[in-house]
Amino acid sequence: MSEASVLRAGFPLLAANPGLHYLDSAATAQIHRAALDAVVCHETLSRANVLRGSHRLAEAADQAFDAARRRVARFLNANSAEEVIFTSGATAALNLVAHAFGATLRPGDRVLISQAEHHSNFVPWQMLRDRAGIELDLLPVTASGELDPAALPRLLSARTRLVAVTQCSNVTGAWTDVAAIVAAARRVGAKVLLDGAQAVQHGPQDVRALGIDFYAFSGHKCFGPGGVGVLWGKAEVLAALPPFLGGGGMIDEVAPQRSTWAELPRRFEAGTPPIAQAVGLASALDWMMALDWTDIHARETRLGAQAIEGLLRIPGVRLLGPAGTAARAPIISFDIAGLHPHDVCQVLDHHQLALRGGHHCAQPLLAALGVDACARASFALYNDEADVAALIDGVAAAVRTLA
Amino acid sequence: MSEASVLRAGFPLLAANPGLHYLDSAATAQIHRAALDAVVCHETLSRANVLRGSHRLAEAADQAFDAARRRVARFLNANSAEEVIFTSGATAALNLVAHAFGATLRPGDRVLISQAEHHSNFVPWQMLRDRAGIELDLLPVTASGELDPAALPRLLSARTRLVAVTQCSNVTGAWTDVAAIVAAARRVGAKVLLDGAQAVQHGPQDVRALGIDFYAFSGHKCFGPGGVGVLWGKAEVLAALPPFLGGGGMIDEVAPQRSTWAELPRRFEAGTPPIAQAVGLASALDWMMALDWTDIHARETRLGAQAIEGLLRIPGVRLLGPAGTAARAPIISFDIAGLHPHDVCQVLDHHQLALRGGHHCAQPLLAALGVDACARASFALYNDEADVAALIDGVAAAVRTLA
Amino acid sequence: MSDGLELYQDAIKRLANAAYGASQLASADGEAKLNNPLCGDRVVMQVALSNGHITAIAHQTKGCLLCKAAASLLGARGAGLDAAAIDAATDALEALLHGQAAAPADWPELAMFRPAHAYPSRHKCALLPFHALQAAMRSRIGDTR
Amino acid sequence: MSDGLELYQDAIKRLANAAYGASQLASADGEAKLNNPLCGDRVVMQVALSNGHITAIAHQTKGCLLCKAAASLLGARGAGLDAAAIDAATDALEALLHGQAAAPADWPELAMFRPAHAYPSRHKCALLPFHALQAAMRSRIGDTR
Ligand SMILES: Cc1ncc(COP(=O)(O)O)c(C=O)c1O
Ligand SMILES: Cc1ncc(COP(=O)(O)O)c(C=O)c1O
Repeated sequence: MSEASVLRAGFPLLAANPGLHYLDSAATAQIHRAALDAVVCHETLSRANVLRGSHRLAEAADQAFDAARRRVARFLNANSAEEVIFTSGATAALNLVAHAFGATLRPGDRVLISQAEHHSNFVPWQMLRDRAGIELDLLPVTASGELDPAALPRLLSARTRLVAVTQCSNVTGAWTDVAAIVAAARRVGAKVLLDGAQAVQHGPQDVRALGIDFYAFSGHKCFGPGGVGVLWGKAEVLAALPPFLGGGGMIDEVAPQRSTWAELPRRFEAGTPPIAQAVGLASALDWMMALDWTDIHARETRLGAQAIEGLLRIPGVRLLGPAGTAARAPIISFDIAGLHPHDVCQVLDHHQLALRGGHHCAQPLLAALGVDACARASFALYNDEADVAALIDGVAAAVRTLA
Repeated sequence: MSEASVLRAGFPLLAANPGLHYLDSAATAQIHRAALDAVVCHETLSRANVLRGSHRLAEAADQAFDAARRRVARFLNANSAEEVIFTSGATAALNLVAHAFGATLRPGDRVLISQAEHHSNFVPWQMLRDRAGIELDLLPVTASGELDPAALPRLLSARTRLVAVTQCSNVTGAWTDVAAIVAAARRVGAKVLLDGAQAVQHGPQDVRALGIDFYAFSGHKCFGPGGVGVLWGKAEVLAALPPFLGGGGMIDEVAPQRSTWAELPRRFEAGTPPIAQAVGLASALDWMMALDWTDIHARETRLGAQAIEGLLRIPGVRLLGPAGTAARAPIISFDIAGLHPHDVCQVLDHHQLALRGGHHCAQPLLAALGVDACARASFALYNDEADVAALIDGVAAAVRTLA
Repeated sequence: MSDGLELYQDAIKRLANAAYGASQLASADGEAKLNNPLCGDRVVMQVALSNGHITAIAHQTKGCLLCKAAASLLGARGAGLDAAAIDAATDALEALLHGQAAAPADWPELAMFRPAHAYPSRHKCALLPFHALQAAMRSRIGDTR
Repeated sequence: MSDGLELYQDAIKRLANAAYGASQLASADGEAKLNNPLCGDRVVMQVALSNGHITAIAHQTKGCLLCKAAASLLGARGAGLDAAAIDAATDALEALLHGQAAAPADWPELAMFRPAHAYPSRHKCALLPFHALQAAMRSRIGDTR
């Protein structure tokens, strides 16, 4: 049995669908059994609201939730657990920064995002621009969809307060040269936010080594439950921000005239948090941390290379994103001359291939790449050579069916 | 077997803990098996991202999510499913209104909340006041903690744009006289938001009969999963509001200069929603809709009355909230002269009684009632006479232990 | 009907590729542009009207086969119809997509969209040109959305 | 130790009820107010200092038995101590709450808080007066939080 099929056995949906070629992990990765079991165990053994109820279920829930925070901190190599804010997802985490950090900006301050951003790291900044009178700068992409570092000097200035970019494109798989971004941002005193939504399913992260200030991701993209995500922030950066959402749990004291706010991390967690989901996410991350990522990366890269090679042999196929696999995660988006990705994906579904076609919530990037929509095959640790072979046969069949 | 024990058997945590007297449902109700099973089934059979992927899992996820919306609409007797916005919880729903409706207010406009609000329906309005320069008015409570309708004429004016109050207090259980509030608000042309967080576990709601504009609640308080909640809004009211959070799924079109927004309900659902949780919530609500609520209400009221009677027989016990049970949900908060609720709840835990002690995220209300903290016993459909008897014995024992 | 996939019959591909009406009117009495925000597909429909009946129809369609086939069908059959007839055709297409077995006698071509009823995510693709034409019939030039 | 519940031994109740130091200083050299936002409990600690050593200590405490007992203990034992001694006592209490078996020889009274180690939600209750005293030792009058 191949290593991928050993891993695959840990995913209930994949185990129940042996014929399925699931190549849509960039949209949602499948949930690992450890995460699903943790959710069920929590709900059946320790379900209670958190924040210091003194009955034993509440104690259990509190401890599980606090431990989940520590486990996430370990996955990110964060300095401390209080730097980990649980949110409902990456989008909520990014909006949190756009509001809380955004509230510290003055008209004329600038935020730099890139043309490659997912709408979730694009629209919140447009909304901030319109709300707060700041300027929004757009780092262009190269012809292969990579952030163009050559444009950095021109776009960064002393007024730039934040650079908010993706760590990995959800369309092209292109990895961002984070070190270059961080160095350039530091030269003008700007903070750096990294949208890690696509990175986390490819292994544990090290926010300290990355040298950034904020990091956002979602549980459902790293083998955990939906409904939960994380904002990590440097303690001293977070501590200087006002809260975003108001409600239970985030206060120090509420009085009719004026309220005061709790310390980190609770200041940014208004209301009952997604408790069981946080516990499930932590279990997924623990499971990930025990894997051999050198091996997995080698396999993911090999599958990506095989897919690219096979697809390019089919007449009419054009690949979006970097040539080769060195600078990309195994996310392969492609266009077929004269065919619409919805039709292509529909035929592929008929061949038990799950791909997504559309604009992938990245219309500015697609515009830059000159397409309205594309088909995307995204590989994760449970995929193997059989998936690649099926993809290539499927795309060839789609061309025949649709021509 | 009593009806309560039949119901109780459907709750995995309670079934696994036969000796437990769970009287903390106002903080978090236990999850019904139907809801938990629905989550697990969804994650193992239909997990995918929503919004029109064309592979079969994506179709299944889409259909399950759309159906969940229709099922929530039915529970609320809403006019249409597009009036149902999925959020991460009641707090998120309330903040959504404070931002989206708040963005339509001008300096000098007024919002009326009450002194009885949970912090989640208090702090967001304070933050809006400070952000937008509006005035925040506070409807006082009577000595028994009920909203004081006599103060309405004085506090409402043509500048009042919104009245945002709880349907049921999480401390006293007092039911709000919604009809009186709605009539008074309509006279000055104000919209009405009802915080239904505490109401939903006591039966299906009818937002049309209530005559309101917005309704917010959380899944974890009505036997569903955590990490999901609902904002219902009248279609024509929601349609007039700008979006709150930005991201994937809520757009019509994104361009670098200017983006446009999707129609209802997606305009208010940025990012990947809590899909499995929404499906689980819908299953909890469907299960609730099949119950005989006349029966359940009679029993809940009887248990409340017995608890009040028994507690008042213990020297030093003072009840907060309405006398009797006519105007209250079975939420019984009490103070014991000279004892701190944390100590009381700790001793009760020793007797397998799960109660919560503290300010219950309602500091303004507790201040009005003249206490810093109190103990709270909250009953739900799975509680019975044995829970009441244990509570009374437990409180008597706590008085002996702590005196 | 290669591949056992009923959806992509030759008829629908031929209709899409024929692209009847794929052009632009020099002067239109009604016009509407509709987006499918979920995929970025877009249809612009234009009509010239006389007494409420279409005298000329043109569309610019960016979309999948289903969307193009639907637009092409309207381009071929739209002339002479009024708003009520377009509404009736739209209702008939919706009914087919929701599972109704047979197309109405006056719109036999709609039957080719019926296999899409198994794929709810694709319903919008076929309906987009119909909804755009409905909107165009009701628009005055200048207030398209 | 009625009821099998080790936490509420007579000793801790007596200490809480004695409320040593529950008063207010006419003039303090250090002062701090700490909240437990999770329950609304609150401790104000005041100290008079000479050469960094406490010459007088007073507190106003709103809290549970554990909190009151801890405040009372500091009221009884605080005089004569310096910041380092308070820090050491706080560390010792934290160690007990995290499971250490025995109290240090110079703070035998801390042992009565040890049963709370089974209840993490209550640790803050016992620690609040200690943390408030630490803050008071480091404060200048006027910059309390
Ligand atoms: C009356 C009331 N409103 C709002 C809330 C907030 O709900 P959640 O914490 O689930 O967002 C609660 C629950 O704590 C409540 O009791
Ligand atoms: C790069 C990127 N950023 C942000 C997001 C938003 O994540 P979510 O929808 O889970 O909030 C996604 C996923 O769709 C993504 O791929």
